[in-house]
Amino acid sequence: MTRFRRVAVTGFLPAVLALLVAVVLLGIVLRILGADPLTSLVALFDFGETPRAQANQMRSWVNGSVPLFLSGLAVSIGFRMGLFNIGVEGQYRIAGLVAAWFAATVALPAFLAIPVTIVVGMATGALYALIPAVLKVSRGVNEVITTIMLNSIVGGLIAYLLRGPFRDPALGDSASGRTAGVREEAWFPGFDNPFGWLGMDTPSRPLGGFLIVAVLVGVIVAVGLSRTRFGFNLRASGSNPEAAATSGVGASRMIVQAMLISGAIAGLVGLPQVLGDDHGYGAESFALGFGFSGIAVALLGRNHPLGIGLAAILFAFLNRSGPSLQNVNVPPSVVLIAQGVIVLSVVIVNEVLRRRLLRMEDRKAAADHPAPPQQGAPSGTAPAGASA
Amino acid sequence: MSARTAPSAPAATHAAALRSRRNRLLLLVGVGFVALSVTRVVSGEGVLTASGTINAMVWLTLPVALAGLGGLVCERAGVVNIGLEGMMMLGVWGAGFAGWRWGPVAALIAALIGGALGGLLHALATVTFGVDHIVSGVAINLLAAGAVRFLSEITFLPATGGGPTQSPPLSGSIPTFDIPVLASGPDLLGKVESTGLPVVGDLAGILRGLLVGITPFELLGVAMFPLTAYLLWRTALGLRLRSAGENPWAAESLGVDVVRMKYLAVVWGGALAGLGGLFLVMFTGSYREGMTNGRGYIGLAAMIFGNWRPGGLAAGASLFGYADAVRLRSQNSLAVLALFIFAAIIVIVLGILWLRRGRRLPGAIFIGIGVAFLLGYIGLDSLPNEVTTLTPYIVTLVVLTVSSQNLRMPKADGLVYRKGEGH
Amino acid sequence: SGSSTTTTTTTAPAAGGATTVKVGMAFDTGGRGDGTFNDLAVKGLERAAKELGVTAKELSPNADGTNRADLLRQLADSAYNPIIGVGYAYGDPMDQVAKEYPKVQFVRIDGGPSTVANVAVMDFAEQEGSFLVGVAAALKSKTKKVGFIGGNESMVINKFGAGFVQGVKAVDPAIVVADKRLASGDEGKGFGDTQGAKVAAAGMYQDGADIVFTAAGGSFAGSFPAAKDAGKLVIGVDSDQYNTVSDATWKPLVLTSMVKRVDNAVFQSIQSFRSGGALKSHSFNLKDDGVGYSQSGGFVDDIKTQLEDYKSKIVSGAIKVNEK
Amino acid sequence: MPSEARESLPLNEPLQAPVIELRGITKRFPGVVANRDIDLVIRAGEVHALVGENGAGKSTLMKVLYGMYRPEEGEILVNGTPTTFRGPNDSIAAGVGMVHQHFMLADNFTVLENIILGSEPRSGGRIDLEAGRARIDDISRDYGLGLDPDAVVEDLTVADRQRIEIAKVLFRGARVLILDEPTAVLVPQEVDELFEHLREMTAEGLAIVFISHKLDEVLKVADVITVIRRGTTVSTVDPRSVTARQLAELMVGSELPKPDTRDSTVTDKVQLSVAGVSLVAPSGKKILDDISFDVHQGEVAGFAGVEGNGQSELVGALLGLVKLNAGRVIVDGRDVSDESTIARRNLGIAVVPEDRHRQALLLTSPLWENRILGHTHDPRLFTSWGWLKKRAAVSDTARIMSGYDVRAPGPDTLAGSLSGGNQQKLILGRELESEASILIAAHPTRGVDVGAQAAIWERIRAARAGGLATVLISADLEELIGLSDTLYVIYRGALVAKLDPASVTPQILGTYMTGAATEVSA
Ligand SMILES: Nc1ncnc2c1ncn2[C@@H]1O[C@H](COP(=O)(O)OP(=O)(O)OP(=O)(O)O)[C@@H](O)[C@H]1O
Ligand SMILES: Nc1ncnc2c1ncn2[C@@H]1O[C@H](COP(=O)(O)OP(=O)(O)OP(=O)(O)O)[C@@H](O)[C@H]1O
Ligand SMILES: [Mg+2]
Ligand SMILES: [Mg+2]
Repeated sequence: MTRFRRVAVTGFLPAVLALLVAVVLLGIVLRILGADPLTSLVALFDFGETPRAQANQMRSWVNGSVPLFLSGLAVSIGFRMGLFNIGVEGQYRIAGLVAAWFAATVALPAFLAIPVTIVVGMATGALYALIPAVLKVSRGVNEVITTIMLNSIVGGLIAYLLRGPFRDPALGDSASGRTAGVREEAWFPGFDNPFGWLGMDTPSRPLGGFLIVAVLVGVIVAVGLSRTRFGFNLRASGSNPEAAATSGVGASRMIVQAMLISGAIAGLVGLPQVLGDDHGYGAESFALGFGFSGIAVALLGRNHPLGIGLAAILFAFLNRSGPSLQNVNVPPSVVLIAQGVIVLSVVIVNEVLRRRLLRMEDRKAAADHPAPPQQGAPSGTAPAGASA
Repeated sequence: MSARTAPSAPAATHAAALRSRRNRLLLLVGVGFVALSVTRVVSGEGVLTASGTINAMVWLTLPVALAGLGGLVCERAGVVNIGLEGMMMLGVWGAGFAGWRWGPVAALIAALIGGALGGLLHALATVTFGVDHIVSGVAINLLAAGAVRFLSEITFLPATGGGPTQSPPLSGSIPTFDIPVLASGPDLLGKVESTGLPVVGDLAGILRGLLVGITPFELLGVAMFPLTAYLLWRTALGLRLRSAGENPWAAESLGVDVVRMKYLAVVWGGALAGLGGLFLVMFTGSYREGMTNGRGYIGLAAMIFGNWRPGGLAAGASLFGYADAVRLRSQNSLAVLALFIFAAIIVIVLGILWLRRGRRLPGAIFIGIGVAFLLGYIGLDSLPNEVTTLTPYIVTLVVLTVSSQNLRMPKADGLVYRKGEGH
Repeated sequence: SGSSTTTTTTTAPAAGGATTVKVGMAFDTGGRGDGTFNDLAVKGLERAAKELGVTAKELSPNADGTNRADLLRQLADSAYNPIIGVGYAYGDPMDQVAKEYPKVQFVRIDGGPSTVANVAVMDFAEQEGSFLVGVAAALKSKTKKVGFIGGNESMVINKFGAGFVQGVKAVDPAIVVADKRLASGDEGKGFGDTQGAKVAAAGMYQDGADIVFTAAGGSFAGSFPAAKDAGKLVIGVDSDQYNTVSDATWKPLVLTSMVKRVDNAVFQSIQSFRSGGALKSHSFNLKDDGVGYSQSGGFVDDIKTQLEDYKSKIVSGAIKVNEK
Repeated sequence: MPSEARESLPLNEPLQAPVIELRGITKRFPGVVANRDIDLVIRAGEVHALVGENGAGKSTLMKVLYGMYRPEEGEILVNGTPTTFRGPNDSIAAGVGMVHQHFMLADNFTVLENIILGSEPRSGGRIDLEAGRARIDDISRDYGLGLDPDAVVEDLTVADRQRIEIAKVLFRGARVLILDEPTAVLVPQEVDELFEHLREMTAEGLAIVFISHKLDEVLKVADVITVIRRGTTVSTVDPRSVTARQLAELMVGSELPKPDTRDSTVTDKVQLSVAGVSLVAPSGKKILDDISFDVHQGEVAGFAGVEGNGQSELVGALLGLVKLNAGRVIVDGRDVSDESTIARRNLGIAVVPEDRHRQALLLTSPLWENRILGHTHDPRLFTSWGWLKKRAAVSDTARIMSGYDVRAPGPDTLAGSLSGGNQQKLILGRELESEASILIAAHPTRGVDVGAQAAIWERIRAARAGGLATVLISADLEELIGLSDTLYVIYRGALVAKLDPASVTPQILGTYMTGAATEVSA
């Protein structure tokens, strides 16, 4: 069985099949709702009447998939290492705040402003992820708990920072928490006419340029995992820590490194909004929840960057279609249900197919190599003293 | 070769071991209580041991603890369950709906059913289809979040007082009673508590908190712990269930129906999580979206903290509930600040124990931390609201870090089990 | 309110029909039927539909509220004008989208000021209304102890708290006001924390407070059972909770409510847009019935004269109520 | 050959009636016919041995008899009446009990819990622990198993676990005992002891099926021997009428290989030196007790010892997997005591760990990834910048596979789908190919059939001749004696004897290994 066929069978086939399953299940849900499944499913693909509307919908679809992708990527790094980093939520929130504050207060030459800000964000996320890593390595505290606790704690931490040090000095003390506006040179540029080549109108707002960063990070992670020593070590100690340790890959070190990388990527999740849209961190409008949906995206994408990309696009598509569904009297909750149903059916279908595949492999193994041929074993003569 | 010991002796030693374990437990509880009393007296924060606080603690603890207990049952059978949050949501919604339509008892039943359904789904995915446990759990959390909103939209929205995020109030009333003489009528404990005497007053306050405003449902919830522990550790069913979590292939080779055990455990666990949800609804008298507010996860934390044991789990959950109660009941941040003294005493005692065991470094560290807490109490005259609102999380985190972590999770926990594929 | 999420109530203006206005409304998370804020907005919208014959379109954000800007864009793209965003969370999203659609009038109900020309912020002088219910609490309290429970420490909630305290102190500086926040800073989780509200309220009642004012969104649902157990009183918020409480047995617990006439704000915005086009930001206060105290149940009839007295003083500016 | 006769049984003793008869059993796995039309007759009061190379189908046949697998064809007769086993419950009820090749014990459970599991004595809803204890004490006394019902399995030696497994079977009142490779992990004394128990049991009319790769043991204990090759019975023979050599020929069509190191290649250059290494458990128990020894180039230093006496920890100490309380490890004159595992491996330490599944393989990864595991600094596989040379890795894997006779479709096959012997050969290949100067090999041929065994021994000999310094840990004493230049005995974490393999027998070794004798000769 070639690698390619393995990927095909374990990767795409399940996704397609599962989507069909999911669609059927959703149809049933919609029936119960009293909505007409068909019109609803059509509404999913309703991008609006005017060209402008369609362009905008495309934009929000693409934009929406970026943070989901980054978050999913962050989660998957930990997952590849057998670490369950629930903490992406907290990591990207604090990272978004610190990056916003940095970009608002520190003056840098134009060509440096954006890259440095991004680095600051990543570093913050990494540092916040370092806490659970250290606690796990030094005290053996389970990372699931620590990251959950740290997610809750980050809220208060941000509140404190936004009241004190990071608060926009220009704000009246009764105004709600917000950093000063990000300096112009740190504003992340976008694409004015991203869908022109599709013959579409220009959206009312440029498409977020952070998409490039996301793709870049995705490629780096993909290559890094599959083609470098570090990536191999990471996967090895993920799939069998003891064997990895015996072969020289220390678990503790890998845990710390994996969490650092995971946190660093998490640090990117909030930046499209902070640098691209809001140009600042507003306590009331900074979007939350990507950390959790990222877990689902990572699992749906089977922890592979490409899969995560597809999963993120799918999730973003569903999020985008929430309002369209409301046009046909389908409540937005259906979107959540859809995402749950899809994740569950994808993993189930995938699991079933994977078993099939392994059996095929065994069969092939046996076919290629029928029982051992008779071969004279190299024999030693008169054992030295060893006689029973 | 192995030591050939007379068969009778070890039994005794085992019993002794258990006894010493229980004794150590009692000692710890004792120290904790005295420390708390001292703290209360020194800081003068009556709220720390006020019966009202303890009573609130019970309500805040039960949902977390029951979710954790659900997780414990699942993981003892080898199924990791981070779908607890979702199962709890289903339980909460069920309780809200049935409670509104038919009253408290129906709410109880619906909560159990709601959670159990979530568990059934998890079992189907993980046991039958061999899906990764965490994957399935996450999916269930997503699914449940959507499902309850969706169900609310088709049931509560049309009803007066209901909406897509909230149910109309429970119908019927929940019977509550106080323990006579002690907690009502002459209310002896109440009198002692009001004296504010060290130790005695605190003890009275704590006891009274546990004895007033009891509902049969609370009793049921609390009873789940000894009951579950009994079932798991004293019955054949429990032994087989746990064997599915320790070494399913061994169990299978002795004719144990591992699949059935796992199904049983996960459905049972889901039902317990749902039961936890019941108390959220009953406490405030109606369903509200987002009520679970991460308690499923916290329950999981409590379970790990408790080393997959009912006793430890209950302790962990209570700690969380107590911290939450204190920060909500206290008029200002001083009560929370006072907890520094409590923490200091505990940590220092632990440090001394380490030293007595000849372990200098940890001992020194612990005592250092303790001193730091004391200085903190003396130095600070108040805590920012950000800190006080986070007390329960910070406390849990600190305790996890200082408490030794030689955990013993079930050996086959989280492994995907396929019949006849053991090695 | 029907189970449908869109209403297109068109009563074509019979005589001298002005062009029908198409109002777009984007809700806060929780959406239509949340029993408080969103429903008040709906009330104003329905009134506008009835009296002004406008057509309307409502959209709710997804559960985590990450697509607010998209909602506004969709409404704008479907040629709705004006577009009303309910809740302060529409801050940044609305300012951005408004810049993209300079010809569309955006209206934000509640929240901080906006620098964008075509965004009109309709906020409320919560401190003034809270002042009055503070006065009511002070006059009604027998134990000389009252309590305030806030959802968090955000600007809006602080206005509630500050006004309430000033009102109480205006009557009797000796009265103790307990102040508890369910969450810190601008954290939203304090608005759905019924458990927290109940525990906090119960605590206040046990410590002798006999009236508690809960300004914490949905969390108020926790204060009622606490009051009921303790046989004490609450002060409602936003809508007149004497009429809106989901449990009839709670009615007698509602001393009064600090009503925030979101419905008026919505209606008046639509009305003046229909007649005059571009809108200006406005803070709805006691003067124009944007805020006030409710009298349902007649629990404050006996002190009505004092309340009205204070009210007129505030309206006339004789009393200045601070936001903090 | 006497063995062509289907049934050539000792005629001098009266034939017992068969308790179990397997007729024409066929069992297929995806791609494999594990059993093909197998017949087997098991009589009360006799020890019936099953021999055959790896993958011959012994365990599968026994799992069929134990009701764990349903055969596609064939029938099982219990006391002459055809019976179908729907699961272990049925076979247990029919008086069949099985001790598995790989222990089937829950480590966190007590001996008691492990034994009663599945057939718990009850009083009401509760488990009647007392009854269980009493019952186990009886069994333990009757067969001298010496079990402590309340000990936690985790803390027990393999020999103890062995006895627990047997107790499990007896507890269920089995009349037919299946023992799948029970002696693989026992020292001679323990084996003899086990055989005594077996005798007692057969004397009481129990029937015993005994599977082993150690043919001399088989000849010693068996009353009847059935040879299985590639899933079918090739013959049933009388132990008194065959030699080990003949048996081996029946099994693999070749003669029985013996480990044998011929002339010494030991040089005087010390390659590995261990000085005063000690390791103490948090409980204060000494796990490694002041261990010192040197291994020269071209020397194989064998370490004999009952499992659980510190061998694993010794390996850990050499690799730097555990934090030592005292002592130094010197590789090629360089003190590596404070170096990381990877640093040591890069200095030329190769490892064949005792548990290949847990410590040496990524079962769900392809073979070529398993080949680079632990060799990520090999310039043939990675650039100095840490880039993986995938094509090179794959081709190198193919080379090793052919060189070491690893039977699998190709480098892309998943390691998990290989049989134990082939997995072991791959591991040995990757380690020896790394131009290491030191090899640490723990149980290199455990559970590996005679054919593969010979190949592996051959490789180790060759490497030794090439100047490799080898630390060999094994429970197979003949292997130790045959391959080693120097023999150490490790007992309770200490080296209690240094012996000359030329002048030592397994029995002597055994006395040291069990602490019966302690003195350091030379
Ligand atoms: N009959 C019982 N009633 C109440 N609690 C019990 C009972 N039996 C056990 N427990 C509680 O359940 C937990 C585990 O009990 P026990 O110590 O018997 O289990 P164990 O067998 O030692 O655990 P493991 O199976 O992990 O070895 C402890 O918290 C103990 O307090
Ligand atoms: N569960 C299984 N699934 C698929 N194939 C299997 C399974 N169990 C055994 N096999 C295959 O069936 C054949 C017989 O295996 P079995 O374990 O019975 O051999 P064995 O004689 O016990 O070998 P060993 O001496 O190594 O124990 C082998 O080819 C093995 O790969
Ligand atoms: Mg085998
Ligand atoms: Mg076998």
